[in-house]
Amino acid sequence: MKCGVVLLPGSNCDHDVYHVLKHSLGQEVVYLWHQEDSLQGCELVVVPGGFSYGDYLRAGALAAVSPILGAVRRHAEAGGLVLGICNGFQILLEAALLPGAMLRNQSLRFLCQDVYLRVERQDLPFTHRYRRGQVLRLPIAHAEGNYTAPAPILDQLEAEGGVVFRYVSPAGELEAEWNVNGSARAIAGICNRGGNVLGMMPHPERAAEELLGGSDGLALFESALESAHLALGLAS
Amino acid sequence: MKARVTVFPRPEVLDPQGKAVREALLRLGHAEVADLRAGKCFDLELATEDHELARRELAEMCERLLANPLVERYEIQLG
Amino acid sequence: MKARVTVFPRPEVLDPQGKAVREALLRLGHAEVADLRAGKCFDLELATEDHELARRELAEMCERLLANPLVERYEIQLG
Amino acid sequence: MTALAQEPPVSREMARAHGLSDEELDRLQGILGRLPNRTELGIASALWSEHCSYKSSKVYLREFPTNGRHVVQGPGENAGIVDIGEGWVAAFKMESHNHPSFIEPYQGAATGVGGILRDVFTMGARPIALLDSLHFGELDAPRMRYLVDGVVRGIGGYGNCVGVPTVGGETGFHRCYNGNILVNAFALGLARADRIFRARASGVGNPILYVGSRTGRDGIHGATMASESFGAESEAKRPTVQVGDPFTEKILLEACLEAMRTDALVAIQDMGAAGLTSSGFEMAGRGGAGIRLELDRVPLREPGLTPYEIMLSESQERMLIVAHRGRQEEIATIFRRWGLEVVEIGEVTGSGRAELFFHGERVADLAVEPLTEGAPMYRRPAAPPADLARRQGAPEVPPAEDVAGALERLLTTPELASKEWIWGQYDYSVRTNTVAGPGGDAAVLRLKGSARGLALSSDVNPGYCWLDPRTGGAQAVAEAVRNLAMAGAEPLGLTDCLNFGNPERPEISWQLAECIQGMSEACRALEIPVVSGNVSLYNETEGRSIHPTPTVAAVGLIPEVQKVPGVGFEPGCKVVLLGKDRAEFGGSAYLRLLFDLEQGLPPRVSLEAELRLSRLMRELVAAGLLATAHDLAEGGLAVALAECCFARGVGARLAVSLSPTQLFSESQARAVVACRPEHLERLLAAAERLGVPAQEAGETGGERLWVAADGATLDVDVAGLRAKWASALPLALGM
Ligand SMILES: Nc1ncnc2c1ncn2[C@@H]1O[C@H](COP(=O)(O)OP(=O)(O)O)[C@@H](O)[C@H]1O
Ligand SMILES: [Mg+2]
Repeated sequence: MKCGVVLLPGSNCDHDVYHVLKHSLGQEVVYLWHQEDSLQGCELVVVPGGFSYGDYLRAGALAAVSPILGAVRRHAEAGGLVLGICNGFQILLEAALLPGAMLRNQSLRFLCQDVYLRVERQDLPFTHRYRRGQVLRLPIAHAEGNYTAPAPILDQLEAEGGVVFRYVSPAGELEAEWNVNGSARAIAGICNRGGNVLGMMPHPERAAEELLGGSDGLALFESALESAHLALGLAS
Repeated sequence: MKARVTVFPRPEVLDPQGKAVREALLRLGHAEVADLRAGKCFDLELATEDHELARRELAEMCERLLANPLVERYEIQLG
Repeated sequence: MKARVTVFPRPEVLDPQGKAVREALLRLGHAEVADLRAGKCFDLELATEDHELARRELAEMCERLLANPLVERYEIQLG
Repeated sequence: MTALAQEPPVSREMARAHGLSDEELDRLQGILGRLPNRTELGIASALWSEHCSYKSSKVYLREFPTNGRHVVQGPGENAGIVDIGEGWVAAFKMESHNHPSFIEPYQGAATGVGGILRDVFTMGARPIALLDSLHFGELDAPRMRYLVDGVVRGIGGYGNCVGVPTVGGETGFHRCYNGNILVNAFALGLARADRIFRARASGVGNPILYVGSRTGRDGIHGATMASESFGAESEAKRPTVQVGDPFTEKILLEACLEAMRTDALVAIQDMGAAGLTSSGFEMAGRGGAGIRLELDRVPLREPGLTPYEIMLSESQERMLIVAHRGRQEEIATIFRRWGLEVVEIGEVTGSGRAELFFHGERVADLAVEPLTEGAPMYRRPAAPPADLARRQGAPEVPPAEDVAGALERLLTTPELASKEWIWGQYDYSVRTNTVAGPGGDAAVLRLKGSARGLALSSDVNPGYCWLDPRTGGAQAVAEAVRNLAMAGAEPLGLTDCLNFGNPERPEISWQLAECIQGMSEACRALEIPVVSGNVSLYNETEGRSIHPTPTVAAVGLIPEVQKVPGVGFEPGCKVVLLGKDRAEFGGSAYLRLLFDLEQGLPPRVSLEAELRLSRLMRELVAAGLLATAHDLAEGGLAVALAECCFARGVGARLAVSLSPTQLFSESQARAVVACRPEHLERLLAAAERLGVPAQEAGETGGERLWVAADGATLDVDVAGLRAKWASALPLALGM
């Protein structure tokens, strides 16, 4: 399947996503240059992590107004799969493809560590290979991952089942201590109403091989690929 | 024309940075700091002398880019 | 008493943020932005009504914490 | 008025203010056949500064072994290069940013990382790893907590943004750094063996391109400025500290690597210290060519910079490129696509001279070779310090009456506490190669598309070096190699950063000479050549010098990265102690941190024993026999065992035939290993065959670390002690 990795000035997890899709999962992968306005027919688009535009202004703000995001928006509106990881998540928020905003981590420090995530929905294109309630161990590496939104928006998000991952203890419990960046309602990842756009702060691409300390993230990509295949099968 | 835009977190939004700065000031002995919010500002040089136009353009810049209306408020000063 | 402190990179110091923001504004069609510098600001509530004292205290806060005098300049507004 | 006419005339006072001695000015005048103008004086003083010319250290640096079967590029280029096989090479180097970091910790440390990354990617190598070696003063010293916080934020701020993982480093605290902290940054990159670039200008008529950030007044030599009188209006022109922009660096990195994939590029050099001056002259000097630059074409951040300022500015994120004539547009297109400025500012000539023009006026004309290769070189008087005998006198070692208490006190000093507060702010997993990040012995990186991996370790024990620089120098190399061995890695090469005081003082020159001697001996014996390095002298405040600190960063190759053991105990394993203890306490953490005593001879370094241990470790790792491997360093056996327990929260029950105090002895060439019981015999047999003393000591498991020594037993709760160890540093920092 054809996958695209968006390349913005300052993206730095682009190679990592490319590696997983191409070498671990054997897919066709292309880079999508920020100044282009087309996705070249990609079915899965990943907006990778990094410091697009140096994180200036607000993380993701400047990337959100780049030409490629226009193409990503059209793809998302047409029901195409879009995955934003870390800075990619911040960009999707700034582009209003997902609701909410990011604040700096409560500690005001960059955090690089493993976190535990509870899968809140397994009926999505990105999560159907997980079990609901399953606890995943994935790495985070960010300074601005403290998710927030006005309470009515959060309520609506919850009501619509938009919360996909939450920070929890290794046993799967909601505990403040494990919500390392202070996110509202321990939110680590959310999707849009259609479930085809997912944004998350942790890095599934960094947890796709046992050699690197864990492979809980691999199934997320596998889910997405399988869903895209299914969708393709249905369409044709 | 010169213009200044200031952007602050909305009052109902948590301002961890402001809080941390205030605490640091208290530690340094500045007990008189009752409250502190941390924001951003931009000094612009605009190629126009038309105040009304400038104000309109700046408001648009703020809505679209300089501020995130969900969590931030902005203020525009001209001149 | 209310006070506002604004902190900008010194004119001779690189301001990559200002540069990036200006370029994005140009891309969005705001060709009138001839120059832009990005800075920080702080809105404070001080438990004093003595202007002179406030000014002195604020200057010290800036020198010690709010600004880095080596690369930044600050401005204090009272009231 | 012309640029030249505006310059004040050159005098001896002005030369001295530039750091040039009277003899050096005479030498410069001899080379020129006339008095230099101020721009030329500025250029020469930068080229002949200690930083660029290595004038006080060159005579000693020649001692280093720089050849070996893996060496592709030794010292002299932007970075050293070793062959890692399968068509790939690794380029690496370490550099100091001590002084700037003390003035402005965030920007100082950040630009240190930026500079070392540029050194690596100018060789055509994509940076894949950073290490940082940090030495701070006592936390209660003025500004020290601020410095620690700023430096750590600066390193993270830059490395995280560029997307190069900081996979390891070291952090020490000692009062000798109260007025002069050390920030040494190391970077390593990978390149195809047939795609290496060098900084050698060649091809008369080839255009010289300037790319990257604009030139501002940052970091223009402070000494020079002191020679001018400042009016109120020149206030704004004061030299500023360098400000880094990692975002531009990241783009520059990508654009450079892309440009290097064309054949349009002849040479490339970053503008580091002394900016355009050093990059221009070094490129011309190495290539045996000349250059002609039109300085008015250099893109400026603010108007009004003089040729002098343009040549000496240290603005960051800039590169100089020599292109093949006629193909410069190809290169320019790539840089512009990445949003970077490219300007042709001159060309390569055959004159052997650097000819600089400003709006058509010739503002400097200097022969390249006499100023670079022919820089002054000094063998400064060297003599051991007067109090050496007292320093080295055998110390009184107070016995450890309360072993558990002593261990806890050691583990909660900043020196031996967990450094997670530091490395947890660094992105160590980006690029998805990090098999073992910070927190263990060597950092381990896998090589994508290969079964192999790289091991990296940076080490030095300044206390040992202060007591006996020769032994200390050897120990730094030995410890780095030992750390590689824990990952089963074969040493490929090392880089160093020699941080010392003022070499004009005989005892400092002596320290430098002795350290280099010791390092060289160790490099030869352990078969690890020096391929790059950096010297930082004059690290002293108010006449008080830092301890000699020759930081070493070693790189090794792991045949099968899958087999690397961790430092943490797993339950149900047999623990074996390798090496022999000799009750050595000179310079030990035990004496220094618990009794404030820095005295005695540091532990003996037996290079043969180190070599045997390394061989054994490589064999054991390759055979897949080990579950755990951790070498012994500061704090000796007790601290090493505690760290093995902390990593996974698994205890051990052991018995050793050592006095309780000896649990803290720092004899070298030792390690703790653990294996499944069924592998024990093979492990012991291999140790015996390779001549490494090995002692089975007990078993892993449980929640306590229990060690029966002669006459006393250490018995601690792993989780409880771990919690104290883990929180000690942030607690001490108040963060
Ligand atoms: N400044 C730092 N940056 C990154 N990692 C660090 C830093 N300081 C210490 N570490 C990590 O902490 C661990 C312990 O460091 P150290 O005690 O120096 O190890 P060793 O004694 O094995 O050389 C190592 O993994 C090292 O990489
Ligand atoms: Mg070690």
